Amino acid sequence: MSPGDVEATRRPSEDRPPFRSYYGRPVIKEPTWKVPDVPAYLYLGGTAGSSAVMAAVAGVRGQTRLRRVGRLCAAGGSAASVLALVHDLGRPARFLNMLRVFKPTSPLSVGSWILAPFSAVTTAVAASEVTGIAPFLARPASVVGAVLGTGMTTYTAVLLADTAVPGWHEVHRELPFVFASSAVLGAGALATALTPREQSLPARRMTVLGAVGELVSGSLMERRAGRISEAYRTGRAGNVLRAARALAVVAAGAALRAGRGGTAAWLAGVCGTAASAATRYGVFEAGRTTARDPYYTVVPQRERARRDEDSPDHRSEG
Amino acid sequence: MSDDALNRLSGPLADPSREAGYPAQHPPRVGFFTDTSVCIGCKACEVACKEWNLLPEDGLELTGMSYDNTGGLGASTWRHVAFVEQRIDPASRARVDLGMPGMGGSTVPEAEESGELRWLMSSDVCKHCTHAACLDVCPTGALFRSEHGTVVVQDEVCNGCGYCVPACPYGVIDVRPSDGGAFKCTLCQDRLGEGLAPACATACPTESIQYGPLEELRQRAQHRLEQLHEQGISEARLYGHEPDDGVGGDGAFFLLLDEPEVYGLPPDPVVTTRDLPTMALCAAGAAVAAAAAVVGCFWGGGR
Amino acid sequence: MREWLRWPVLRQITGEDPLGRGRAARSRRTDTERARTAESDAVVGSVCPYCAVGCAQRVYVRDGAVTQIEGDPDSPVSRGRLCPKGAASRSLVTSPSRESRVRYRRPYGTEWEDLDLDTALDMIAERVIRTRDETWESTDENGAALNRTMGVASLGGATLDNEENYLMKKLYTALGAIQIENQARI
Amino acid sequence: MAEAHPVGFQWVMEAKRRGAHIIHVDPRFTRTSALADTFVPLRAGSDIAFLGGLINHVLTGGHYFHEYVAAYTNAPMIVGEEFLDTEDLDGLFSGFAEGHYDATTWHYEGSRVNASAGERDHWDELFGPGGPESPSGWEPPAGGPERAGSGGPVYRGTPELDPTLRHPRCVFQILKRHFARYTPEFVERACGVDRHRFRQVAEALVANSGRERTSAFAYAVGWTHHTVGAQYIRAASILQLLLGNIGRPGGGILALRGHASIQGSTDIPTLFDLLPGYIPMPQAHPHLDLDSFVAADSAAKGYWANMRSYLVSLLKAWWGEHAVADNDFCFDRLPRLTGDHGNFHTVMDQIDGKVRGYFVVGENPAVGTANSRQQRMGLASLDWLVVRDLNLIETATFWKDGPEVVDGETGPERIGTEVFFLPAAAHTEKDGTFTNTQRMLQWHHKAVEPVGDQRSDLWFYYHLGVRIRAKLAARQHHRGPRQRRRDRAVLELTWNYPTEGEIAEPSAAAVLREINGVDEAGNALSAYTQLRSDGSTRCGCWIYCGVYAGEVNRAARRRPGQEQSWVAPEWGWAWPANRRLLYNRASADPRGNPWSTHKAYVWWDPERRRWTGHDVPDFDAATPPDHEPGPDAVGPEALRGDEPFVMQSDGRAWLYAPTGMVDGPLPTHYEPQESPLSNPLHRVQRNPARQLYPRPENPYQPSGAEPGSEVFPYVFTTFRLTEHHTAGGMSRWLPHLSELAPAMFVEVSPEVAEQRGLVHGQWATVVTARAAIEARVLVTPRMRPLRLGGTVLHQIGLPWHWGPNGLSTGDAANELIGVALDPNVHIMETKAGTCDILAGRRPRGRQLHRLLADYRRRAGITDLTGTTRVEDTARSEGSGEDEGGEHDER
Ligand SMILES: Nc1nc2c(c(=O)[nH]1)N[C@H]1C(S)=C(S)[C@@H](COP(=O)(O)OP(=O)(O)OC[C@H]3O[C@@H](n4cnc5c(=O)[nH]c(N)nc54)[C@H](O)[C@@H]3O)O[C@H]1N2
Ligand SMILES: Nc1nc2c(c(=O)[nH]1)N[C@H]1C(S)=C(S)[C@@H](COP(=O)(O)OP(=O)(O)OC[C@H]3O[C@@H](n4cnc5c(=O)[nH]c(N)nc54)[C@H](O)[C@@H]3O)O[C@H]1N2
Ligand code: SF4
Ligand code: SF4
Ligand code: SF4
Ligand code: SF4
Ligand code: SF4
Ligand SMILES: [Mo]
Repeated sequence: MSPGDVEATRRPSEDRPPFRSYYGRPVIKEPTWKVPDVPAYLYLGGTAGSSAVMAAVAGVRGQTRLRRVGRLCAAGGSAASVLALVHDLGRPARFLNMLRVFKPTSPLSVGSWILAPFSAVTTAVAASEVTGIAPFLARPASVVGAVLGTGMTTYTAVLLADTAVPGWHEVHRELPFVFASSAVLGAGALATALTPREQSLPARRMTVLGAVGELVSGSLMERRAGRISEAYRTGRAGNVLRAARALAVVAAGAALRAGRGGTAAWLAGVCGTAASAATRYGVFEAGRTTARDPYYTVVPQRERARRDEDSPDHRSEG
Repeated sequence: MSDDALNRLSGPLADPSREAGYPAQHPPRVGFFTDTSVCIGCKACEVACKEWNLLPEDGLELTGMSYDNTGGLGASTWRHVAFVEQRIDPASRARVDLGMPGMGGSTVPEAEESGELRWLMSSDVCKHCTHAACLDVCPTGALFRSEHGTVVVQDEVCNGCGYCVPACPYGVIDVRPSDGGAFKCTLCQDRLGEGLAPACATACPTESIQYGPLEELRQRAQHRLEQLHEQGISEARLYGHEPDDGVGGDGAFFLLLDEPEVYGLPPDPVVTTRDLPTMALCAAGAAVAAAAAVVGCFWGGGR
Repeated sequence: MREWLRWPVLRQITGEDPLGRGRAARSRRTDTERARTAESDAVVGSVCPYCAVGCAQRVYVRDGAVTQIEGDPDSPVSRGRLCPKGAASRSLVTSPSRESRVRYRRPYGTEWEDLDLDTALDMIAERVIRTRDETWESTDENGAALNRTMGVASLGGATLDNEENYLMKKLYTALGAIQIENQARI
Repeated sequence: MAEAHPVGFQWVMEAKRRGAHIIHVDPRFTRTSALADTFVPLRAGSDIAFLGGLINHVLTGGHYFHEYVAAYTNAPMIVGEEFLDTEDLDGLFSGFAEGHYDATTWHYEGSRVNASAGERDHWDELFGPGGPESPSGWEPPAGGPERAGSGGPVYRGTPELDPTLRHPRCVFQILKRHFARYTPEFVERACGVDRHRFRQVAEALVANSGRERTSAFAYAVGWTHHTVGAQYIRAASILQLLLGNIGRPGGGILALRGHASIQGSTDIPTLFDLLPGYIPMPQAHPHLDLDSFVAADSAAKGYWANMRSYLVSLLKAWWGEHAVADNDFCFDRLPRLTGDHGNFHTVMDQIDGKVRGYFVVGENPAVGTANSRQQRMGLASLDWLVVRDLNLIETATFWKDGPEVVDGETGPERIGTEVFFLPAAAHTEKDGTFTNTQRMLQWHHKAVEPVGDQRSDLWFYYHLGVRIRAKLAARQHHRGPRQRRRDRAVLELTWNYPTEGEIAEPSAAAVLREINGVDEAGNALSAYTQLRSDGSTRCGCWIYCGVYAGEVNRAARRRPGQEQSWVAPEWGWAWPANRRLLYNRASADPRGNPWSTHKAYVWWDPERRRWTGHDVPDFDAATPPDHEPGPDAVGPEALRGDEPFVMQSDGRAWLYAPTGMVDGPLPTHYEPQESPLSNPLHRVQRNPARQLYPRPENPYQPSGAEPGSEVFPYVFTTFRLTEHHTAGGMSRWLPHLSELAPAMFVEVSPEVAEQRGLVHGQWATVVTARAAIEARVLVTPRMRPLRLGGTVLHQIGLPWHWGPNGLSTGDAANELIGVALDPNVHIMETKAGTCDILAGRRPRGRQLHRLLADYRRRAGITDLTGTTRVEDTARSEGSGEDEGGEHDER
């Protein structure tokens, strides 16, 4: 690997312009975040967030079974996502330092300030749900949880996008929609499987809507990603995302039929969950790929710089 | 929002320390001007940094990348000297990157005088960005802006979340697996307090690393650039010195003799938080849409 | 309570660093940390032990140990700079790989053994005396005085101090040893 | 220079910033080349041809500095009729016989010159027959220009001169003829430097020399590690003198010396042939007493004329009140030399069982010395070995894990050496002075106590001396009269240094003060001019006299550079007399005015009637430029007022060395001991006077046109890395250095890689007649093939820092190198050899030996290979009648 157009020679099949680099080494650092911790955290947080919203609405609507599932999923998901996050820390004992400051510029800080009360509230609500203690407090708490849960569905998208990783940053507009859809799909799928058929219609709808959202926003994201989309189409990330799309289609299809049979509900549940998780993991992988390969950093930046040179007093705003 | 507030995320910012809450009479912003045209690749900077900061060894691996066996900046290497071997076409002064022949299985050129050789050496370091993504995204406040305008990690605060790592557009900061914390150049925060110059700059035999108040360094760099251009070294260029670049200008900037990516530097880095408002908006929009969708799914009260 | 007041979030709200990027985020350690050289018991003038450029060094000492070695900016030779070797001098002198005990290997021995310094010195003195006696050359075949032993030789000197070389040369010459050599030959 | 003297290189960068043109001449493109304005790749071992080309350019183009040359050099001296040049004898100077030169025919007309140290070619004249004998016909007499830091060879009588420089036998004309064939075309053929580039260099150099400008040359072991190494430096001196670049600021030939105190260990020599201050060690001779020794060695003129004072003061420093005029100041206690007792000789004597005990004090020959296997064989043949070092270096552990042990060739149970490893104190743990490459003594203060058994070498030698003296004293009544007589040299030695602290560390300051010297009253002397030959002064090293002037340790002065003039006289102390630039009288013209105002350094102030300037004048400050010595004047007083080279016996710099060099009065291009090429200049392939040691463990390879030389087609050179230090004892154990250059490698061009199928990053094996080593391959365009006439020559580069111990390990390059030495200074040729290179790791054990045997067989190597002194007449056309053939010894 030399500084120079080795990348081009190494993958002649790709339609890549020649570019220069330092022995083919990455320009930016690959995230140190571990698999499965972080993809799981992304999935769980989103799912818990959407579940909380669903639970609150169900509570208002008096759909107690759906509410119960939503509350438990929100609590379980948020607790698990906290665990995944803590487990990923280099120094887990210092988890609480997340609340040492409130950094509006840090999605992880904002996220932590959301996640902490969210997991506290959802856990309390779930405890009340299970034990039946203080239900009168559970309802407003559940609404608070829903508000926080709304944030939960997309802050992780900002978390990824707010990095120098081209595969994430370049799609910072679309990624929240992908994650939001994925969260709806995740929560819907779980609830579809776990809620008795008679109360699961909103969940089934969520599954379908989530799946469609994922497919639409996902393809939009790829289209907008320019050169970066290569990372979403090829390699492990490409495979995972293709699988996610297929699973989403299956989940949506199954959800449409789940009104009739338990098997379909379970299928929708499993496939929807898998699709939602796979989407997060695929996005995660695509980002890592673009961090590892200097092509994704150098070429788009070169192109942008060249554009800027053409219009010097007009530096591109994103 | 006022201009000033806008500048909290990107664009020129005259006084990052002030922005970070230091009183107006804080010390001047300091940094590095690394003039790679006089670097002799001795790596004294690497060693001096490790000795001062008591950093561990970073692997005994022969990389084959010319004389660079460090590879890049990392949690245990806060200065890194890059080595690039090139041949220059005498006619066009165009540069032909050679890398290490044999590394890429390239063909062997004829044994002949095909122009002058050039061996670029350059000592890389954390840029102490005016808008430092690492700092912006750090959730614990472990990373902070110092009174000198530099960006420093507080080891006793860092919880190893690793967020700063992919945030840095220069690939500087990293987490050290052995102890889980994130590390990078502190611009010798502890030394600055005593009025000492950073260890790396102190050692550098040829003044390739120049330390000082940033304003002064920028002038010096401009002067040096003009001098080199006068000498016909038209490929000399400054990198990271402009306050209106993607990161609001680097606290540590460079004079390079080739394009930045040849040295492993990004050609046009942008602080990721510049797009934070957009991201926040999109995220809020998406979240609301998702919540609305969920609510909508209950529409009609279907059971 | 005081600790609580140091909570950066509070300081963010009350101070001038609402975004928590600077002053508010500082830890107590950051506020009190000093360069370790500032806490030295002594700063000693020295010279780089590697090469003949002779860069001047400042050796910082704390509690009887070297804590840092840096170039001395006062030197008209080096102006405070050091190369990577000179910069690694602290590691050199504090290296855990440095031997601190006498090692002894008996003839045909397969392992190192311990030996105390005094005994070692004594044994070496005995060997010098014995070898000198056994290999003494008074005159050559023409009767010219030789006054020497060819049984004891010595190598090294360029890493040593002048004073050390002087004592070596003086003692060896008095003992009649002439095969005294150092790196100047290579 | 950027590689091995990086901090010194800051001044080169400073000069460059101010417009200096930097030229780097090296077989390899290095970090220095990267910063140079011009890089000149040349064939390793061909610098005399290159420098000779420059000399020729200067002479034929009339670019020399006429006034300087005529007044300050020996250009006008007329050489005797008997002298014949290599141009006359096809590669030999007159006087060659039996492997050495008899220098009688090189002398000036009407005078006699003889070397001050060691070289005893006139002893018979002085003392009658029976002079020193060389133990082996292969070696030149001992001694040589190690003393050149101070006095030159001795010179007597008044030679004829021709100030017009036109006499056909004047040095200037000889020089012209000698270098006439060093044309750009020849340079191209010998060095592989194309004539265009050569002209560029020549023109740049000439343009930057003369009255107003000066050029400096810096060199180190790229020039000295050759079988004609000393003559490389001579060639540079000739060039610099012709251009008027010596003794002037910004000029000179700067020897970038090696270790922290390599200069000090030459001044106060732990060297066999010298006493402190470059006084020669006496040779064995039946009638040698102090007077005859001084008569033979001191000069009539210049500062060497006072050698008796220096020597007597030294003897007084050593034997104190026991040294009196009646016993010749104990002169007869000095052991006597009988030839070359240099390290290589000693090691071969070890192998042959002649040396029993060995102290290795801060050196690592098992890695750092050519033919390191031979060094280890020597170690393994000793009765006892003392190693003092910081780490357990290869020299201390050879019996346990040396390559021969690992390969199963021998084992600990077969090595009888008793080994004492004594941990040494580091520089921070002791007081003392290093003398740097600028002859400057700098004191380092003890900062901390050493740990455990770690002790300074000062402690060790002091206490060893105390112990030996005590034992001998206690045994006196058991010892015979002759033993008692010889013991007196030890027992009466002044050995009473004050000690301090728990470990009784001797005072280094007291030792330095003894080196400086004291007068009768015991007060520190302030200048060597105070030394007396009557025994009233004591001085351990005359050139260091003054370092303790006024009872002040001047080496410890650290007045900040910023607070002084640019010469910075108050930082440390430089010998002699704190003079920072030697021969600085030459910075002024014969009348004492600076050659140029902006190059003014020292000059004659006619008002104050004194020499003055930025530095301590290299001249008696009150001697006016027009001073004419009286007919009976001796010593410094015998120098004329316009003779700046005050240590030389004629006050002039020598373009031509009528004596002092054992391999010729002028540098001539010879091929290295092992070279793929035939000498393009002469029939004589290699330096005929080079020192060789053909032994089973030290075979030589065929060269040039000899059959078998094609088996080793590549030229290799060895080099240093900025990241490591020498044999690695101070770098391979340190993580922060080891990681920067973590493994032994070999630099090859893409062409060599292709020829031999070497893969970047993978292993290669380098083979010579002595050994095969493995290294990782670094394919780099920085190694470039050279075109010499019709042939393309490939060179490979080997760093030599590695060995098997420490954090970063690898094979030692010195395994490959045979022992072939420069005859003047006995320095090994490490910079130019031939080898083969193969892809893959080297075989081990018996297979390795098979590989080497195979190579030796293919190359037809015998005991005699490479030992020819003068090539067969048959090989050259013409000049068949000369003496060459009959001098071919084997
Ligand atoms: N970093 C570092 N610095 C050191 C040392 C060290 O080990 N490491 N060692 C110290 C010591 S002991 C010494 S003696 C000095 C030595 O200092 P240098 O002499 O500078 O060191 P080398 O690298 O051995 O050789 C210098 C150059 O000579 C080139 N060369 C080889 N053959 C020839 C030739 O025939 N002609 C010419 N013109 N050049 C040739 C080599 O390619 C190499 O680049 O360095 C001292 N400084
Ligand atoms: N092929 C090849 N071989 C070469 C050369 C080359 O260019 N090419 N260069 C040659 C040259 S110029 C040289 S100088 C030699 C150098 O070769 P060596 O002198 O053998 O190598 P060093 O590693 O410097 O060994 C010095 C040792 O002294 C120890 N030491 C340091 N300080 C002290 C002290 O205060 N006291 C004691 N007792 N020990 C101490 C160090 O730990 C180290 O082990 O190598 C020569 N060998
Ligand atoms: S270069 Fe990277 S690590 Fe350094 S301040 Fe900028 S963003 Fe932070
Ligand atoms: S790893 Fe440490 S420094 Fe980096 S963002 Fe996390 S807490 Fe901050
Ligand atoms: S400023 Fe200090 S911490 Fe930063 S690279 Fe230099 S020596 Fe290392
Ligand atoms: S210390 Fe200076 S010259 Fe040496 S590598 Fe670092 S920047 Fe370059
Ligand atoms: S710092 Fe480097 S250049 Fe200076 S004396 Fe030490 S080894 Fe030599
Ligand atoms: Mo050396």
